[in-house]
Amino acid sequence: MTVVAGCDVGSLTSKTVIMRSGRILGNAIIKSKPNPVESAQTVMQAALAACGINMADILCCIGTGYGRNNIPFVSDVKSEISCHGKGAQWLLPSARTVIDIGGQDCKTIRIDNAGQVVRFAANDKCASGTGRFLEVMSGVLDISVDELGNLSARATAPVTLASNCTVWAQADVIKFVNSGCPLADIGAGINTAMAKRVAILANSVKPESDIIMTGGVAKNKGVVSTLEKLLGHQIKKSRKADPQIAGAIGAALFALETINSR
Amino acid sequence: MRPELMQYNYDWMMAKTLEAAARFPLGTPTETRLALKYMPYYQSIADTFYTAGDPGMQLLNLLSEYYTNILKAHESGKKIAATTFCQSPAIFYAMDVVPVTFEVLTALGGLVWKRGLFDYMDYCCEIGMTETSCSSQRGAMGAYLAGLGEEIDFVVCDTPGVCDTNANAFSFAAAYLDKPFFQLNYPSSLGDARSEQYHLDDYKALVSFLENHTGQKLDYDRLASILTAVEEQDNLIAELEDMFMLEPVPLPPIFNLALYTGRFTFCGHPAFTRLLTSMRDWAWKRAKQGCSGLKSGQENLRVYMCYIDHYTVDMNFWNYLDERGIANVGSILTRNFRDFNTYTREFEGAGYSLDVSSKDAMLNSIAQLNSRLPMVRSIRGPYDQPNMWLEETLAITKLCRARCVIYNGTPGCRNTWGMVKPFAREIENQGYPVHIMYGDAFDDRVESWESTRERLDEFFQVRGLL
Amino acid sequence: MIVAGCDIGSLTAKAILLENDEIISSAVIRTKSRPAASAREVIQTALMRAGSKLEDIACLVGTGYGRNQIPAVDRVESEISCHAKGAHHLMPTVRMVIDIGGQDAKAMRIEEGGAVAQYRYNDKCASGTGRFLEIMAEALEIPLAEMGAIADQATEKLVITSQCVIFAETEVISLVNAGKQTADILNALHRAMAKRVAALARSIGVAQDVVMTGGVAKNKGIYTALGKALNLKIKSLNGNDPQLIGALGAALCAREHADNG
Amino acid sequence: MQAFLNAANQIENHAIKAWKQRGKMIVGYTCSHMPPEILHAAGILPVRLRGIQTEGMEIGDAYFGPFICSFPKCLLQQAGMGQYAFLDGVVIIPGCDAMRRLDECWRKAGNDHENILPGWFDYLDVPHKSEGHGLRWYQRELRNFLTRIEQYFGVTVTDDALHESIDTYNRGRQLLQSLLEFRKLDNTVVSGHDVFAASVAASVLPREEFNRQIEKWLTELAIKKPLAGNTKRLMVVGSISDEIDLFHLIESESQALVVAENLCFGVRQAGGQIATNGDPITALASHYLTTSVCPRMFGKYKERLALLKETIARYQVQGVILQNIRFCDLHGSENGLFERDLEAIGIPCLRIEREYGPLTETGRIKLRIDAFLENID
Repeated sequence: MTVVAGCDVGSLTSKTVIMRSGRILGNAIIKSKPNPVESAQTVMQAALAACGINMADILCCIGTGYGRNNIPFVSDVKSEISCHGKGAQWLLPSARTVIDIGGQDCKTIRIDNAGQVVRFAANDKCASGTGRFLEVMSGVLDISVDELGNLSARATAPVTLASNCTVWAQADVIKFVNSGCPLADIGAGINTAMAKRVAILANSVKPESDIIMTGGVAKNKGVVSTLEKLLGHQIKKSRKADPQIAGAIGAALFALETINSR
Repeated sequence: MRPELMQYNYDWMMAKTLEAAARFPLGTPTETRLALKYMPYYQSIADTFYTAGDPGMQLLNLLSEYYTNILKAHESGKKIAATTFCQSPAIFYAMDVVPVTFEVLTALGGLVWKRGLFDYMDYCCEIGMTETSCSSQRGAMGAYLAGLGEEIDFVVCDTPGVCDTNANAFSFAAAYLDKPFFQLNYPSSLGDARSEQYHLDDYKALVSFLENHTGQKLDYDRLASILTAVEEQDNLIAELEDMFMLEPVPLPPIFNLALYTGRFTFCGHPAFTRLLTSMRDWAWKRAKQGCSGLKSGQENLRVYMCYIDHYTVDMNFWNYLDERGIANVGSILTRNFRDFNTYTREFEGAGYSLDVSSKDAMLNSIAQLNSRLPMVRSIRGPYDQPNMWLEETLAITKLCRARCVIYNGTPGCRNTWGMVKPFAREIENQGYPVHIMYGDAFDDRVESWESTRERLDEFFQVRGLL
Repeated sequence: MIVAGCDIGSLTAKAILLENDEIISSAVIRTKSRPAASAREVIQTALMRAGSKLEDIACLVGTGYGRNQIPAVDRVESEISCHAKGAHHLMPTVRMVIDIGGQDAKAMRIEEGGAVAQYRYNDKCASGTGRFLEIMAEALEIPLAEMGAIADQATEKLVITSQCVIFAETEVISLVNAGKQTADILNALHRAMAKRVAALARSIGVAQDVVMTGGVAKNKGIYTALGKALNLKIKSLNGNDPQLIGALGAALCAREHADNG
Repeated sequence: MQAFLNAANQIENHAIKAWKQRGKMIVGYTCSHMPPEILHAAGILPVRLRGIQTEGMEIGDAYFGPFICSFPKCLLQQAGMGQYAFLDGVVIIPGCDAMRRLDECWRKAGNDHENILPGWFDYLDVPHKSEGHGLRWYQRELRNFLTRIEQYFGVTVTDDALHESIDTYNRGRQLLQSLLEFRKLDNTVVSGHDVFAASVAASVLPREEFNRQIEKWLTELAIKKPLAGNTKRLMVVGSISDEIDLFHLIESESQALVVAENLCFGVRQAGGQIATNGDPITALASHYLTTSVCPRMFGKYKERLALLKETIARYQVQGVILQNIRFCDLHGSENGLFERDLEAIGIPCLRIEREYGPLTETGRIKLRIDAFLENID
């Protein structure tokens, strides 16, 4: 039995997936610690515990994410973009476009039927359009990011935000809150602003169906539904696993390939 | 861009909207009032036009005629030129070419359509333009790049002075659509013999470009008659601009829009003469009664907009000025540097004159006219040089007795954003409070109108202006 | 006669009660998502400490982001005017006030009489705000209040350049990943922020005496870094809480207003 | 090579110090449309202005607005920090709006900060057109420019002197060209980082020294073993860059090799020979105005695309990195067109928008480059 692992040390969360013969054996997600080495070890231990095995059982582990070069126990590293492409294709074999909204940036990736990246775009702009944008905003409204996602549905007149800069958008949100504007309209405004920025990025790679969204924001109904409108494509979900771990899954799949090629 | 938007023809929709708007008040007052109920969002905008009386109506007619011309251009065998606001359309009318002035159309889109032309703006970024590119072009231009307007036959723009980002939008459009491109280029200097010669040489190049792509020679009799019309329009504009010096200013804020839109869409065309005449008569009536052009009739403050004066969707900036009783004595866009204008006399070599006595005289006239259009005239060179931005701003501020100066632009205006901080400092040193607006005149997603308004109120209050 | 000033900022809400020029009580609380609630609570706290009731307040002036939502507010004033007024009241020799608030940084030049001669806000995306420090504190997992103290122990000189708060955060994270010391990172953050704010002040011409207002002024790290950047001594508001200056200014407006009936 | 690294890594390099010690004049300039030969012929050291090693932007941001590219801001920042105290003069060229406003911003900063303004502050008005009257204008500009130099620095510049300078610069262009030949090899002996360092050095070193150094280096390269590693051949184009660290970042972990670039600094100075007979100004004018590959020459996209395709073929480029500094719309938007037209003929492209200056975004940029490389086959 070949047991492989993928370890994705992101700026906000770290994930590990352990796979055996193409199936997920177990996984773990933790909030990243200031020190990536620590994050990697903790999340790996958690995943090992979850499947009741130990490090020795892992034949190969591939690392990815911002901290990928600080992970002690990996045999190789891959970029998040390749890993997300690979992982998304495993989650949804019909996927040809992946929209991944991470904590610090946002990527749209077009892949072929093998999960190989054909083309990608990532936002280098100001951080609006990233997961952090939603976190900061929901912080102002003091609700959870998930609640934020549900607001759009209840909105009657969504507000327009200065969506090009997180700090200014935040100032706007506070202003709207202070002017007694309904929470739902503000929330919808935030989700729409977010979706519009993601749409520009997505359209720049000429998205093809099926589209799958990975990363935490995929859980935000408001953003997803607006994004579907803007792209004119339905955004498919995968029930196979939490889309947040797509990067780690991809890394694990690369680990498997490494072994097979040995 | 939202897929469903790809189903609608942009210029057709604009033409029909404006046509309807122009017909609207032809009904009885009651009918109009009742009908307005059914378009709540547009009430304030429509109102701004209708309350401007006949000039407002003339403006609506002019705009709808403009779009109709674009729609009819090809079927009537005319070519369409995509062009910029600092390119006098007179030459196009002389060559029987229909100009599509992206910037003016973007500004209009913001007034006529709820949420403006943001989808087209974003479309430009989706096909490769930078997000930081000039929003004033990206708006309407996006529609044409997406194939939602009449096909563009060639592209004519100005460089530099008009911001690089503006010129760059046109060269992008030309390359993207694979259409012929011409840039009317200017040196950093103005008023000296060498620069004037360059204007003429380059303008001759423009004429032969147009002759090549329209397949017809420039008809100088026709040019003469158009320049004669421009002569008349210049006189009317001069009259109106002198009225900016009256206290109170008899012109309502929307007249600035009329001056700017008219000049850049219909210079030398009868429609603009009609509009100007109507504006002049309307304003004189007000002037004679010594009352202000503002709704309230009460003028509390006079401001000079040292750059542009329109602000994104809904006309909310003009309405804001109106509510606060603030007279806007014009902007860089509304200034016409004809030699006989009062403020033009303030500086050597700043103005142009018209001479239709010979072909060369005509060519030179229109070349010099074009080189005195907004931005390409006064921000072509270092702002503190003779004839440039600082001199122009101070001269007009003094003449019109404005009490403060406001900068309003777009992040795309590299040219002014590169110097506005030291520029503002020097104006402050001359004793005029300056407020720099950080928003985007075409896109309130850069700074929301709410924040913009708050900053303006704060400025007027803290600096003791209101 | 008691008058009150209430300053509802983006991060904190403050209230001050004045009885003929004497500050009889004050309060600072963390803002709630509803400014009206914040206002009610902070004013109540201040009243309680003074042992008086809402009815005793002859005039209440509000300022800050939430100024229009303060219940029973008699009038509102811009933050600029209030900070200037408050600072000038405590120190008539003040000619420049630098206020670093939650959302923005402002520099004001003050005339002898206390009127605002000129003022300027930080540029878009410039990372010189209280919120900036908050996000950095979160990223480094240290309490906001200890930032200054920790930064003092810096040994290595690091550079942080990003103007975007969120990208600066990425920079900080990568510095952490590179094994840099928290103290050194904080020190770099403070210097970066101080430099930007100093540039803001210079843009309208620095004039002494200079004071700092707003919550961030309590951060010793910024306070000293800014002094260095401007290369002058930033005067301390002789013992008064810089965070309360906005509210104080509002209260002073309230008194004037009450006096003029 | 060491001399090049030294010159590329600091503003006031060893040669500049030495030059100053000999009490000779130095003039800085801001754009590749400026013929350094003219200054050279006047016995002045022409130095291309750079913004490397900035540690903040407070001076740059005090004069430039927030929506301005960080390159001119860094130049002003360094000037304000006294890094350009060695300049006796500076020439501002309206390359783009951001760069032309360095004129006002630097002069105004000169009122606020002591002795940061060189004694001679000049403006060379380069037109956006290279045809007929455009070229005539530029020729006149150069003649007037020469006169102003002669007046201010009290020198006379003969045509012979100009011809000599052109000859010296031709030599350098030739040598750079032979350096590029090494890049064409299947398993090349020279890294993009080193070539770029050399071409940056070419714009700040006295030409004679540059020629000596590169001759020496070329002989070393002739016997050098090929670089290790199975690497992908990349080209870098777009906004101005003189940051050799950027090349280091791209080539680190020896997965990629930059075999070509088209950047304002860089090998644009290679090749092209200028006539050393006839009227020197006319010859210089046609070379420096017409051989431009910068989008500031509006309406010449097709020429630039053709050049790009040619280079890609000649150097067997496998992927193109299209980078632009944020707010540099001229390059940024043209990159969008390049991407469309290159991907259409099967050449992978990577667009990056970045800040100029200290490479703080290393993480973000590296992520994109890694992914790009992983997917070039």
